[in-house]
Amino acid sequence: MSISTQTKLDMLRAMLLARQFEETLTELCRQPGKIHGMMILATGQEAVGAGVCAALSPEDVILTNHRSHHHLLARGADPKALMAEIFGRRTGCNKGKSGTLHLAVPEVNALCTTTIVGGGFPIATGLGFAQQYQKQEAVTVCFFGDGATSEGSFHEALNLAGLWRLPVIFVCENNGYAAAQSYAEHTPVESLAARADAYGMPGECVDGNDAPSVLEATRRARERALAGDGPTLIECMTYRWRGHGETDPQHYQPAEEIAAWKERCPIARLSGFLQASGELSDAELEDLRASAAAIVTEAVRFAEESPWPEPEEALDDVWAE
Amino acid sequence: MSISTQTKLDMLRAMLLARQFEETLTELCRQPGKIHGMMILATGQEAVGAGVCAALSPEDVILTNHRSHHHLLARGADPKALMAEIFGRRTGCNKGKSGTLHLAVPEVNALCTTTIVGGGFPIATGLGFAQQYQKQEAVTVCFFGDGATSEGSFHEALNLAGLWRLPVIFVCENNGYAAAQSYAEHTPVESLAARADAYGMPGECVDGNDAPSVLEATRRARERALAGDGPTLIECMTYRWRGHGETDPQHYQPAEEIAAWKERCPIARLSGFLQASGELSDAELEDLRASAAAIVTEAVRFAEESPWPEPEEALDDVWAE
Amino acid sequence: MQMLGMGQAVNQALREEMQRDSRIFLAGEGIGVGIHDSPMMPTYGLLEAFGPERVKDTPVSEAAIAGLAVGAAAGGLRPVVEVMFNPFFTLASDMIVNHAAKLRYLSGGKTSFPLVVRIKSGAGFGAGCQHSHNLEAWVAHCPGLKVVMPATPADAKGLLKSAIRDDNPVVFIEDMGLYFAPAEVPEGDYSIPIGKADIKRPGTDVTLVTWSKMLGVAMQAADQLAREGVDVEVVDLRTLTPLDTETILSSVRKTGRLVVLHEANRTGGFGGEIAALVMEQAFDALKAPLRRVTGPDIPVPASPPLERFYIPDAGQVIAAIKELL
Amino acid sequence: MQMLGMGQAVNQALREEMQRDSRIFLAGEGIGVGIHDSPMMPTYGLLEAFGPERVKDTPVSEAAIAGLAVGAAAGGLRPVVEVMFNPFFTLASDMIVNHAAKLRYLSGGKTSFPLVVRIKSGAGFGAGCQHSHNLEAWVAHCPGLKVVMPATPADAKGLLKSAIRDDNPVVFIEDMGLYFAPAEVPEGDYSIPIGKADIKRPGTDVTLVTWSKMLGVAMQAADQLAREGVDVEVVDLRTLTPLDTETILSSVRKTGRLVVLHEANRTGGFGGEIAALVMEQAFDALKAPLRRVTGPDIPVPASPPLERFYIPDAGQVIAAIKELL
Ligand SMILES: Cc1ncc(C[n+]2csc(CCOP(=O)(O)OP(=O)(O)O)c2C)c(N)n1
Ligand SMILES: Cc1ncc(C[n+]2csc(CCOP(=O)(O)OP(=O)(O)O)c2C)c(N)n1
Ligand SMILES: [Mg+2]
Ligand SMILES: [Mg+2]
Repeated sequence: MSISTQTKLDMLRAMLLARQFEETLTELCRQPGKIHGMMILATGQEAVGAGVCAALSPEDVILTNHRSHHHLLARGADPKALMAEIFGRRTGCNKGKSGTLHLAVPEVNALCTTTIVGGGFPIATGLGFAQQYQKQEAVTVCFFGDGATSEGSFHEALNLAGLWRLPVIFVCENNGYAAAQSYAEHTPVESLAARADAYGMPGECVDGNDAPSVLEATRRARERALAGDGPTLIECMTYRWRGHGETDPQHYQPAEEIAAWKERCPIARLSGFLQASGELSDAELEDLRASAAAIVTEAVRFAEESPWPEPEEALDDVWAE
Repeated sequence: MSISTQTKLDMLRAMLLARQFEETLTELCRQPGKIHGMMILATGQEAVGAGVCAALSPEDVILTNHRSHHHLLARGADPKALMAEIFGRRTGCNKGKSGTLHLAVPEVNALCTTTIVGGGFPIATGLGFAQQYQKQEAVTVCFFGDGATSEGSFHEALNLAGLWRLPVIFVCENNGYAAAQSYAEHTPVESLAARADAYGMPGECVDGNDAPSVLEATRRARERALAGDGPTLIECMTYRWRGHGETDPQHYQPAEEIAAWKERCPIARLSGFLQASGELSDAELEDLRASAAAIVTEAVRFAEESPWPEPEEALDDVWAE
Repeated sequence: MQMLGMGQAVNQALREEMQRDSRIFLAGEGIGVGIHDSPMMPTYGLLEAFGPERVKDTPVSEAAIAGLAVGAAAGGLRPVVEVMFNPFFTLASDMIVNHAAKLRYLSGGKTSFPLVVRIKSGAGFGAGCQHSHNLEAWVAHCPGLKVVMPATPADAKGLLKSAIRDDNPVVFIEDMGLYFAPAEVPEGDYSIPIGKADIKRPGTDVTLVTWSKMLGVAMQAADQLAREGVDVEVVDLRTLTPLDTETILSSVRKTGRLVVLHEANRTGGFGGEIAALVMEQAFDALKAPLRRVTGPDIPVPASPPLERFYIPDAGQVIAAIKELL
Repeated sequence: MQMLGMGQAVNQALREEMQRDSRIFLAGEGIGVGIHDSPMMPTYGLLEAFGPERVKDTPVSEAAIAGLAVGAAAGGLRPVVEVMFNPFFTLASDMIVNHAAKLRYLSGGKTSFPLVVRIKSGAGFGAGCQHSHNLEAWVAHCPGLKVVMPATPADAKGLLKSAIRDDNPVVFIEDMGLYFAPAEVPEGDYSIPIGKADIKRPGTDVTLVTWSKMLGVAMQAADQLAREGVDVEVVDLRTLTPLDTETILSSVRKTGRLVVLHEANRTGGFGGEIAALVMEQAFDALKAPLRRVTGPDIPVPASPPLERFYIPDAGQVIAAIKELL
């Protein structure tokens, strides 16, 4: 399977946007009173969202978690609506009910998002089951972290997905940490992908900072799913540049470790590759950066100028009519 | 490791007692009004309880489930107190609070029993942790069925036990069914023992109808645990001769399948072996049978003659003082 | 009219609804091939009727079953899943409480989760407290979930239809004791609205609020008291949330006296909610203290005399009512 | 006297108890190495003080953590485990409700499970309903569990010591909002009995029953009303089960009026239990209807104005009390 220049540029664009979006959030968190609640960023992990989403078609469903911005932006969610939600404004994609942690964007088939670690697994099997039941030409992607694989729901859901051959792609974003706990402190085996064996599904480990590798693994898994061959577990090896959240001083992450991974920046990697191959000029790269910056500036402006919800609006949206 | 004649005879004795105990319960269930509630028997699976318990020392702890009679009898629980509990009498080992489903016999280090399928896994890690923490020369055995491995608790607990190298032996009694569901209908991989890989612990599959094999596997696991090398998963392949419970008509179990497994009766196997090797005479076997029968008769008599608890005794035993 | 146990009534509702709407599927442990061979059971014969695509036997995985429902509902289906016994609700509770109930709200109303979780409940079958633990009060404390607890087969059929047609997650709790007590059930399609209590016996002297299997105990007590000249109004809630406050309040405004009867443990039971409602909104009408008749604050024991002690009976209800007169 | 936030008070209790009894160990997610660098957090510095044998950081596995406590307690230890946020209690609930609470009863009293489950709870930190969901009413509905919910750092220290020394499973719920409000805490060893409410402000006109963080709201309302000549008695439950019925009842017998204040959702909240208790046992003393001031029946929303709307405030309490006078 070859990857078109267009697709590579799309991935780069998605990564630049996510990076810009989240670095701006880092800045905003330093300004007192701007952002309320937790702020959990995926800076450095952008290739996972970009690579996976580049392999999907619009009918496919994604299910993400507390660290979702890069997934949702790569999937095409409106940055203004996301930013406004993060700011808690009425114009946010979830009217302020969700905040940054459970951003749901059904418009791009991110039907729901859960910040219960491991909560996505069983729901993904349900979404995949609905696709299988309705004979849809579509798959479900479930994004999760390495820490989430310690939850019982991982096991129950992967067992069921393997048993029923559901069209689900389980995408593990192994960033080396579950909050302050390093991988080796929470899991006694070297590879999470190898756990796929226990569920009769293929497991694949890819360089999660290389968007093309992520894309290709996802394409393979998607074809398998559409052919009726069931789920796949993809482990994307990546790294969390920032703390678990923006208030985390990251004491437990060795400085050299962070530095080494920054050397492997997924954006520099793809842009460097595209420049080397002549698919991207310096000027074009600058344009892409500028356009990402403009989009984020506009999103922040939109969010800041948006009204707060009225207090009583808290009462809405519990019940469907 | 060799197995002494004495140990083999002990295993045979335990199996004969369990068989007699449970066949008597089958009979009693046919007599209206004798037994209340569910009746779940392990007829045909006796080698698992006998083989495992023969490898343990008194300090070791066992944790069993809804199908517990053969484990508890092999462990040395008083048949009278068990029978009285099954009859719901005040003299039962749990004063009628438990009934047949959650028989707890702390006297033989069966500290608690759960009929929540999968409930034993996390508790076993806790028991193993207590042994490790207190530097005891003892292990914890967790008995469970093939169906229980579909619970999330299996995964969480085995991950933790593997991570902390807890002295726990996870003994899967794979009898081919989880209630009415056959193994292949609930698990998409051929071997449960292979799932041990996912937790960094050894997994071993043994003939669960051969008590000596079960004993030897348990001994190996126990030594590993005591040496600080952590948990082991042992899968004992066996078969449930009767329905899930005594009211189950077993429609889903092919008659030939049942017949084939009855050919592989664990008791006939061990007694035949002992007779062939000259370790057991016909007369001695008859004695063993007769003594098992006498014990069970006495247990039934004891239970039937025991008083019911007074209704208000229901209020006791909730709280420790 | 046909005489059906509640299991059969549930079965009929499932059958008719599945015929009507192909988006409905069932999932649970042993709901297709089961260990029971009885036509009194709620999913009896449905596998044969609708095939393994729509009647899904699952592994022993309560969280996966509940999550299957959540995801499938988001994906356009209308799942009806079963929790085998009420205590196992704990294992499914993250999916039901943190997901089914909240994800719509979290989306700002953009998604909905039309699913039904059927729970088999109730004491009385000798299996002890890991199989018998009435937890309806938990579910009723979760905004985003509706809680239905029918007391008669006819109500069960009509309420289950409404639950299946509802666009919200509905927890539908069936007391297994009712499976084996046939009563009249209308043939064919009808539905009973969620959120409407039913006065099963009008009366003037005291309001007896109850639900599920305890309705039978309530009616027995009321019949007995009628012979003694006491006229009890029996209000069968049928739905705990949304609660039909109007029916409760107008009954108490009429009788001035309230007894609440439930099988669940006393402390923290839903009886407290009824008490609070009445004390808030019908205080002036009250002529006497409240009495609650409930399971005691103990786990459900297994032995027959102990378990009988646990389950409230008509004698206790009669005594409680007499204290108020 | 030392001024400590509730997290620090909890920390001090843990430290002193761990020094006293080597059977005590801690387990939970991020309780050792954490993402917070603040001495205001309850387990700050304990890993350094007691080492990784006794302060166990666990994988993200709530059922395993709770089960670890159950098994370790049966095996002779005295575990204190943490549930990071109250909604995650669902994931641990089978172990706590079906096992910790019931296994002693099921054994006929032969075993005991001396363990503490600390749960961090409360709305107000902008994380939304999957992190904020007050579920104390669930736990209080489970015989075999004690439920402690301190409102002040001093109470937290003394109550946690009692919880750790108790031979029963105790669920100890800490509202995180209280971590950052220092108050006086006695130095050294003292304990406060479980099952005893505390009158935080004596008064004659109305009884205001509350617990945990809402005590602050209650005191604020009482102070304001005092200036208007209304004398409020504030009863801080401290323990939900076993409930100190005597203190509640004698207060209501004195004042004749009852307001219950809790942050949890209204329907099915523990306020109902207080209402039922009073209506059963102090009916004749009542001069006015009940008022409940609670979180509304919605999930906790994330956006600041919406979340503020969720959390009960003194204005609502004052309005409720005025309705009764
Ligand atoms: C059920 C549950 N337990 C604990 C948490 C708290 N928590 C939030 S994120 C997180 C770590 C998750 O690690 P991982 O899955 O690797 O994802 P990452 O944060 O690294 O992206 C934890 C423990 C939670 N949100 N839900
Ligand atoms: C959590 C839970 N879910 C479901 C059940 C009902 N149940 C009891 S035994 C059983 C089958 C268990 O199968 P397996 O683990 O293979 O044990 P076996 O009965 O074959 O010994 C089921 C589903 C239960 N007791 N607990
Ligand atoms: Mg991670
Ligand atoms: Mg089995």
